[in-house]
Amino acid sequence: MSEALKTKIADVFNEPGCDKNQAKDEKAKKKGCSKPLTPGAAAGGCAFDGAKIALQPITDVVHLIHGPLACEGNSWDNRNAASSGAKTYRVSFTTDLSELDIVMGNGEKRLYRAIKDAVAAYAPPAVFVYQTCVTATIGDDVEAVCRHATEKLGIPCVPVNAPGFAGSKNLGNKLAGEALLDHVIGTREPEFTTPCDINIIGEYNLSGELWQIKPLFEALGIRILSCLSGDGRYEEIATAHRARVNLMVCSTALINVARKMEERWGIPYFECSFYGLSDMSATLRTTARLLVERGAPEDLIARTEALIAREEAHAWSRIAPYREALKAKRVMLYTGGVKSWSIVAALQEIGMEIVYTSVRKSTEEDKDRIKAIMEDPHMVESVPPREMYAQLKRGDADILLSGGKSQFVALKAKVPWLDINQERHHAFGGYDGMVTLVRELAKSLRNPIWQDIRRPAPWDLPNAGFPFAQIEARA
Amino acid sequence: MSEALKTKIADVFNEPGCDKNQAKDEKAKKKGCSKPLTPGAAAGGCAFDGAKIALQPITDVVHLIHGPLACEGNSWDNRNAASSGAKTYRVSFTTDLSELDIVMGNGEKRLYRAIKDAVAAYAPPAVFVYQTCVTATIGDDVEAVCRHATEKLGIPCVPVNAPGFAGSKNLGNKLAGEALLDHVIGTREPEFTTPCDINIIGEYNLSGELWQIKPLFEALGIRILSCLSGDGRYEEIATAHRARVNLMVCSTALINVARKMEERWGIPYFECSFYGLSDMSATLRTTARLLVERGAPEDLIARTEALIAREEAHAWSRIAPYREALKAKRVMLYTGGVKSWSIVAALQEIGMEIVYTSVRKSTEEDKDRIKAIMEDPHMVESVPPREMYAQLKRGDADILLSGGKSQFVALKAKVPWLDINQERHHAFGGYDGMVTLVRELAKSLRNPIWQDIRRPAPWDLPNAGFPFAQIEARA
Amino acid sequence: MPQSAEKVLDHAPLFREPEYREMLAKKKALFEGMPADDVVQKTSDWTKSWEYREKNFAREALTVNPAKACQPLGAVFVAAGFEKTMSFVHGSQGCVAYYRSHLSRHFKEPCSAVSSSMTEDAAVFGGLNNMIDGLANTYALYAPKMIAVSTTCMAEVIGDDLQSFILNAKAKGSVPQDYDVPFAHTPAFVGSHVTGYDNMLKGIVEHFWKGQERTAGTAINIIPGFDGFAVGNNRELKRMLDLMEVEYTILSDVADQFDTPSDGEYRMYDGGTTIEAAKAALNAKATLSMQEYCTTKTLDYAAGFGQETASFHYPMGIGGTDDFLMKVAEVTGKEIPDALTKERGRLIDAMADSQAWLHGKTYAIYGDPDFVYAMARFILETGGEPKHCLATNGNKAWEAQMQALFESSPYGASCKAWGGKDLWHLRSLMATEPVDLLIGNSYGKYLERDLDTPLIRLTFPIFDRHHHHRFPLWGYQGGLRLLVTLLDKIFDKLDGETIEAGVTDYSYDLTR
Amino acid sequence: MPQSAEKVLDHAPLFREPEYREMLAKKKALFEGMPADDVVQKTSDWTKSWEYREKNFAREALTVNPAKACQPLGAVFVAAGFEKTMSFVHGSQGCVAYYRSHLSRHFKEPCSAVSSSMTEDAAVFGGLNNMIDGLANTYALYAPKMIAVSTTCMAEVIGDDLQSFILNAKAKGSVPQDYDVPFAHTPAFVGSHVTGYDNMLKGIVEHFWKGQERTAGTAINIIPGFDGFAVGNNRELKRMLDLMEVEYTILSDVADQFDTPSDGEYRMYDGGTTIEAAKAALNAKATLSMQEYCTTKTLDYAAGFGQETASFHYPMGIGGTDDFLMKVAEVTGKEIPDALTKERGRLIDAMADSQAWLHGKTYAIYGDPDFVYAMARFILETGGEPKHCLATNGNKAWEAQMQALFESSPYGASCKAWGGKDLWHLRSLMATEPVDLLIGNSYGKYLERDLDTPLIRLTFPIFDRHHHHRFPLWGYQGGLRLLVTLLDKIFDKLDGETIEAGVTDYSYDLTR
Repeated sequence: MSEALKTKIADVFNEPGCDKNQAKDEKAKKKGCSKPLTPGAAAGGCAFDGAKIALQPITDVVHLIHGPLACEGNSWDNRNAASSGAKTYRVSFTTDLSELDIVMGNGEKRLYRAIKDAVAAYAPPAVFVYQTCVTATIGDDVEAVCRHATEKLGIPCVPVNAPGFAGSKNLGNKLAGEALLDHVIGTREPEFTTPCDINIIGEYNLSGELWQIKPLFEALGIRILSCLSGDGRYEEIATAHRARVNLMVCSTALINVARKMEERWGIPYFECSFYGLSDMSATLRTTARLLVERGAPEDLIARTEALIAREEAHAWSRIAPYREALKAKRVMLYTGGVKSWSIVAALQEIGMEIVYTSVRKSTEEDKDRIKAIMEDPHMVESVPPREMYAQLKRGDADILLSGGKSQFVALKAKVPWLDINQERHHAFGGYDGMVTLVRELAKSLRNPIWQDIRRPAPWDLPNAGFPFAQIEARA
Repeated sequence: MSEALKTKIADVFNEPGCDKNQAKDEKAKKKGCSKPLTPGAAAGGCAFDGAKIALQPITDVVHLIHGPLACEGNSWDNRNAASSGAKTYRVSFTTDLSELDIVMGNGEKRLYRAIKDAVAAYAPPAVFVYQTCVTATIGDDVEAVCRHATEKLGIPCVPVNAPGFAGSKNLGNKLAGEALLDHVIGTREPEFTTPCDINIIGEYNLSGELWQIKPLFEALGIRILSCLSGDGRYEEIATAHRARVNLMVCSTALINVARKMEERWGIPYFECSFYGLSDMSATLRTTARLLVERGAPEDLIARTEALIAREEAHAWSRIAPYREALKAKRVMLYTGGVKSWSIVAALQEIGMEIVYTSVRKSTEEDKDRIKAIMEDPHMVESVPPREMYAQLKRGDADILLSGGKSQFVALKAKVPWLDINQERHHAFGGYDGMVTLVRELAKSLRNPIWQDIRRPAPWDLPNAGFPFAQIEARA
Repeated sequence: MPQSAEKVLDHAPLFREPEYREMLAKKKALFEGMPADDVVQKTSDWTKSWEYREKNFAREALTVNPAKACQPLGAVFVAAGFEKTMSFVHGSQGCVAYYRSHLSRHFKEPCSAVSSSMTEDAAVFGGLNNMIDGLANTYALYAPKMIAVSTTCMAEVIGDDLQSFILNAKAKGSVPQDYDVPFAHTPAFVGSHVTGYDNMLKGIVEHFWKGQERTAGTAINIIPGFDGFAVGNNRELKRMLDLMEVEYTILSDVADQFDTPSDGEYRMYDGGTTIEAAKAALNAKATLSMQEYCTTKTLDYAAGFGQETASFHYPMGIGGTDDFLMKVAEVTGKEIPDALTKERGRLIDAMADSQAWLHGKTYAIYGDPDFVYAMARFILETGGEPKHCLATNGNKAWEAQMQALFESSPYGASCKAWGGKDLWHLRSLMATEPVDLLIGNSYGKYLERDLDTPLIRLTFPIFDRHHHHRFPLWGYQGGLRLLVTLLDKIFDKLDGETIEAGVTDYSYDLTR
Repeated sequence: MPQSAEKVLDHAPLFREPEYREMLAKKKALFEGMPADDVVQKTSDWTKSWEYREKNFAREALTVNPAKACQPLGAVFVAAGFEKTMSFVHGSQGCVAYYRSHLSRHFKEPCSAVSSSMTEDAAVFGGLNNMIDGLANTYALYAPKMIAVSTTCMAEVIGDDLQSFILNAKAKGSVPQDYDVPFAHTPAFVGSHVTGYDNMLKGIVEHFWKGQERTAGTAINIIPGFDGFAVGNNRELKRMLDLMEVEYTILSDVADQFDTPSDGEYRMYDGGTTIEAAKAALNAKATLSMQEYCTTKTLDYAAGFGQETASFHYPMGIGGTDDFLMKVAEVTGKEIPDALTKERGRLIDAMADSQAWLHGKTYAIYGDPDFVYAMARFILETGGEPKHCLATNGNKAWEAQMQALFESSPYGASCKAWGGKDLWHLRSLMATEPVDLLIGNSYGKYLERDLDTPLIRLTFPIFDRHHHHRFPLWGYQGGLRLLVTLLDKIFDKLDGETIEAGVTDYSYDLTR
């Protein structure tokens, strides 16, 4: 691992914006943010995966993975981040390093040629180059190659130095943010600015969720100057330093970006969520307040309140028909953890009970939020499938909300399940999204397959309804 | 059977235009045209079927079947006759007579109400009402009901009196022609006439074959005033009596129409075919000659020759690549018989050998034509499937051309097959159609499935390539 | 050799070439009788209105686009399921041509059946001579082991008596005295092909059972009913029964008759229930029918001999298959083996995996009464709503059964069964109360076109797709196929809606 | 309760509502960096030109849209086919997450595999401690009967020696001394998932066979190879072998592992080749591989013990199945039963029925080398032309085999095999030399969109359709399914092209 990367990781671990980090002593800080991995236990994605998750939604650049085919061959285009324009981000680019390249030390040369090929064929506004385990281990200097290529080809080449073994997915998110801070943000001026320009950080437009909330801001005259990185464009993100306020969504992923933007360009940020009516409304309120504080017209606040009143009423009227079905239903929430508090609040709003919520990747602040909103806050860390199966099997919950990996545990345990992670096919953002979430919850809970799945085959029933024994006895 | 119908049938059987008929003595004439049916042997369709085949291609009228559901329920929309406009002909209308209707003698009343319903819902230019076995047997007078309905509803209602038991499909064709003669043709004047107006009789536009030849006539300034009945419209056919020449296609079906039109309106007719290059050219030539004889501009003949020269050359150039593959290939031709001579000529043109051709429904004139064009004319009447199977099995032919019913005999006998009857999915009319036919023949002959179909399972080969016997002997 | 010298087009694309388009447009424009496009459009729109629907449902003398066939078709079908049996339909010859082509187009197999070719004379004097000659010719020409006689409506109207005719024919030596000639009256103006199936089957068992003494045994009889998927379904049925180690006779098994191999042997007949088995079937412990409406009379007849009887509605899906297997287990005392329990679990697992995609989808379903019942039941199991359920040959009793089914599920609340209605009624239903998907047969494609509702072909007749009937719909394995068929159509539709580059393809996802 | 209070749209239609369309269009129009629509169109057109094709094929350092995965994926797959076996991938933890989600999304089943979670430190000092701790944890947490160890590329680059590491770990008590821990080095920068399958399988049999004495018996071993349709295929394979009354062991049978029922029991492991069977497999008369490229080393190893060996290219269709069954018969001396002969005849019959619709159709096919070979062979059997055959993990030897296949048929004349090329190459091929149909996996949907060529999903991975893998493609029964899949797509396309009322529906026929 290069010295530069080590420094960068140390820097990220030292992130003062991260409350989790603040609580640690020096030694612990040095050890890093992510929990130590347990060899031999099933684990999640790597830093490379995290970096790609954070950056791949930038739609118009070439995302070039420098490494053996594996990293990209197994995983390309595996998330439904929507684009309103360019589709370049859905194309998979890799240097597909062979043994020969590795033995001969040809990696850097090959990378440069690959960048050249990609630029020639696609003429993208930029190329993002991702480091991987192998190329990091053999010492390929992607930063140097990118510098060289930028110079030679006249197109910005952005090194994303987050090889898998560097750490967790979460670390990868942050290292991706560093790449934007070091190479993209602030490299370009917007054509004009307004006193109502904002950035949204940590929103990936999965299933189009950004688009669900964008009209709300537009209705208030608030311009989303850039979004990191949902439906993003390179040149847009390059101007992000001129926003008046940063909205920090899903805090742990890119907190370093928000904090450093405050440090460098004085942009205040606040953590927020688009999930659930109250949180959505709070987000709009805070945005308006901060913008007004920074010089936006005073009436923005009143207009915001009017919008909130209207949207909340409209949403509640649509939620009403489902309330009875969802009331007091027990939800087990097992997500990456990043949205836990927000989803918890949303579910409680419609009268559901939270059995527990996972806080695997939550910050202390997240946990405090959960404590504040739940009467009897059950928070769990990682739950092995077998244990989760046992909980569901004995009827601890009426429904599981989780990512795709736990789906099958729920199904085998015969409990309804709703996808709340990146593979979901519904957009749950904003007021409309909450209505969708409620509808999907009601659908999942009521699906008749759960009856079938719960009752054993009729011939396995205690009173199977036909007298095997007698028949056999007679025979 | 009503007296009117008996008279009509006798009249049709007495058809002087039918050469087959002319050769018979009085007694035989009375017995009728179609061969006597053999009870207990598989046979073809009935008179009702024949009537529907002839008239259903009239696209804009309601075709209403008066009878129990059976006649229509089993058969609606079973031919691919194409329409460039109205789709009413593809909708199935029936009085769906129940036992109660029959016992109570409610048939006529029900029919009238059905006509009324159909007129109200569809506002068609006319309603064609088909008699069936049951309603004929119980004595429903469709002619009277149609008269009444025409009067009351102000829309022409045309009785088609061809109940199934009246006789063969061929008889049904002719009775359908009679319905047109009695109720449709001559009831309306065209907006204008030209010296180059023609009718085409006996062409049903299956798979759009009429459309293949229509441009040829149009290129010569010849107007198809009406076609009986492909892509037909009621009002169009009503004006047919103003054409200068009638082209009689597939002669036996509607010969009575052509002859009676000559008798009533002095329109000359000639028998022709659109299949094969020579026959198509001959058709164009004769049409031009007859039109000129009746007052069309003289240059029509020269223009026709020029068109023929151009089209034949173009067709031959496209046929050339397939000639080698088709040369001396032996064809067994088993069609309804109506197109036999024409197809025979076409196949011989491209160098194929005719094993035999069926003349089940051919006229004596047809047979003479075949004799004239085939060196060694093999003509067969009906061939039972078992016999055909035996012929094919012993390799008498390289390919069978027939209707769908013989398809499976060929397939089980492992011989290529090409659909030449009403269910075909390719249009074989005119010059373009001949190219298509050649291509389809070549495709069928060369399809590799015939190799698979001909060779037994490898383990059933005489020398199966592995020593079962030895292995067993050793064991 | 080149594939083609120049581009040769099939007729579908051919007439879309510019020169043809112009010609066709001209005909439309010039021809006086044809209304202008906007009038056509207006009329078409009107036929999709509530106003039209009411008018349409007021029809009583006119049937438009019926979804049923006639009794003799069912008789020919059921007879084809007996060993080397030729169907002989007494009446005019045209009808038989329809039955043959109908079955042949669906199964892509030759289909044999003959008629007595009655003509005018027979209509007046009765068809006895046709019967005498016909049986003799059939016997001589096709060498069947049995001839099953049914009737077309003409023979019924003139009142021919099959029993005495056949006796007469035997007396005249048409066929040997002890030769099997079962018969059934199958007038087309009563019921439909399912009634004909019942009548002919009853005729056959009556022929073998009448006057015999029953010695109750342990085997069971199973009657599949009229079924376009018989090839796949009957084989799946046999597989399940074999797994259960049940002794059984399938009464009328057409699976092999309608799926003969290309192996150099011409089979006019293949497979089917043997005559010995049909005779021995009298001694069965019970007779189970897979389709209630195909077997009312036959089951009554069997019950008259003391057999237990039970009937199902074309058992599909989880509940349908459960009920059937439970009944087989109950009647035979056999256990349901683990292999089937595991298949059941796998089907449930697959349905649960995919439930989010099926939940809340709405359907129109038409076909024979038992099929529609089964299909609706399966849809309810997936969380879908079978809104419009239609059977042209369904009656009031069927409507009541359907209503009970709807009431058994919260998803049935907005569903309704329509007995005796035709596909033109269905068009109005779908136009005024649209659904997501249509389930029926090939005739449904016009509804698909007119109402932009994807068609799923799952019942007889299927003329425009090949070989579907070779896979089962019954049993848990069949359920998996049903499930995948529905899902494929849903995904195809979704992909189709999201494929437009730069317009809708933000949802053109790799994972669904 | 109502289904919904008002219309709630899924996200696919949602963003096509007017307010959203405007918003999305505005972003496109206003955003400076985005070129105008006509420029985008022009660029898109250019990428479909011959000029671009040449440029594209000149690429050498850049891979775009690869159609292959890496060795450890194959290793995880093959290990899943052994009884209660946990895959342990030595290296960084992220890779394993990919394998799990890849397999899980395709099979719609949970998939277990763990890693040794190597980090920076391990990269410097070697991963021995990770192996020691990892094996201990795996053994304790998941109670497997066997742990199959493979490697990610990082472990390979730093040169960790699995054999000594495992010995070390056993010495440290991570797992019992006699516990089965087979292993294989599976560097991702060599070969692809099919290579990994081979390496891991060889590792497993070597673990059991090495140093053992072989006593030649009569049973045979069959290796299925990496196969997304394994659930259906392996079961069909077993059905055929059972019909032949052959004694056999399937080496790595994932059918049950990737198709567990929902029956109330949580199965981390289900089915698979037992350890006893794996050991006894040494004594087999022969080992047959269904996929040559998945088993090169394993077959060599088996041959070294004196076993007969033979390999096939994913046998499908008539010829492919014939060859396989003949070889089984030859090796075992068993007769091929009539049941299979009849199935063969039925497949041929069905193909002949439908030949006119398939004849002359052109295809692009991509996937693993053996699959592409088999698919092309089947297409040739139908009279179609497999014009572009592409395998990102195909090599020169494969290209030569494909060429020989093409030369065996007049329909192969214009066909070409492309080894080592990616899906972006295929895009150029299809843009410049269009075909009627594309056969591949879910990733092909972008080619379907860009080139308007219908996609048929017949190989791993399939993420956007459900449960297809539960039906077989192998054997004559699988051939029937293949046939129907092709035909359905052809008919769907034709119906789609002729459905427009009044414009193209003159060819919207009831019978096809």
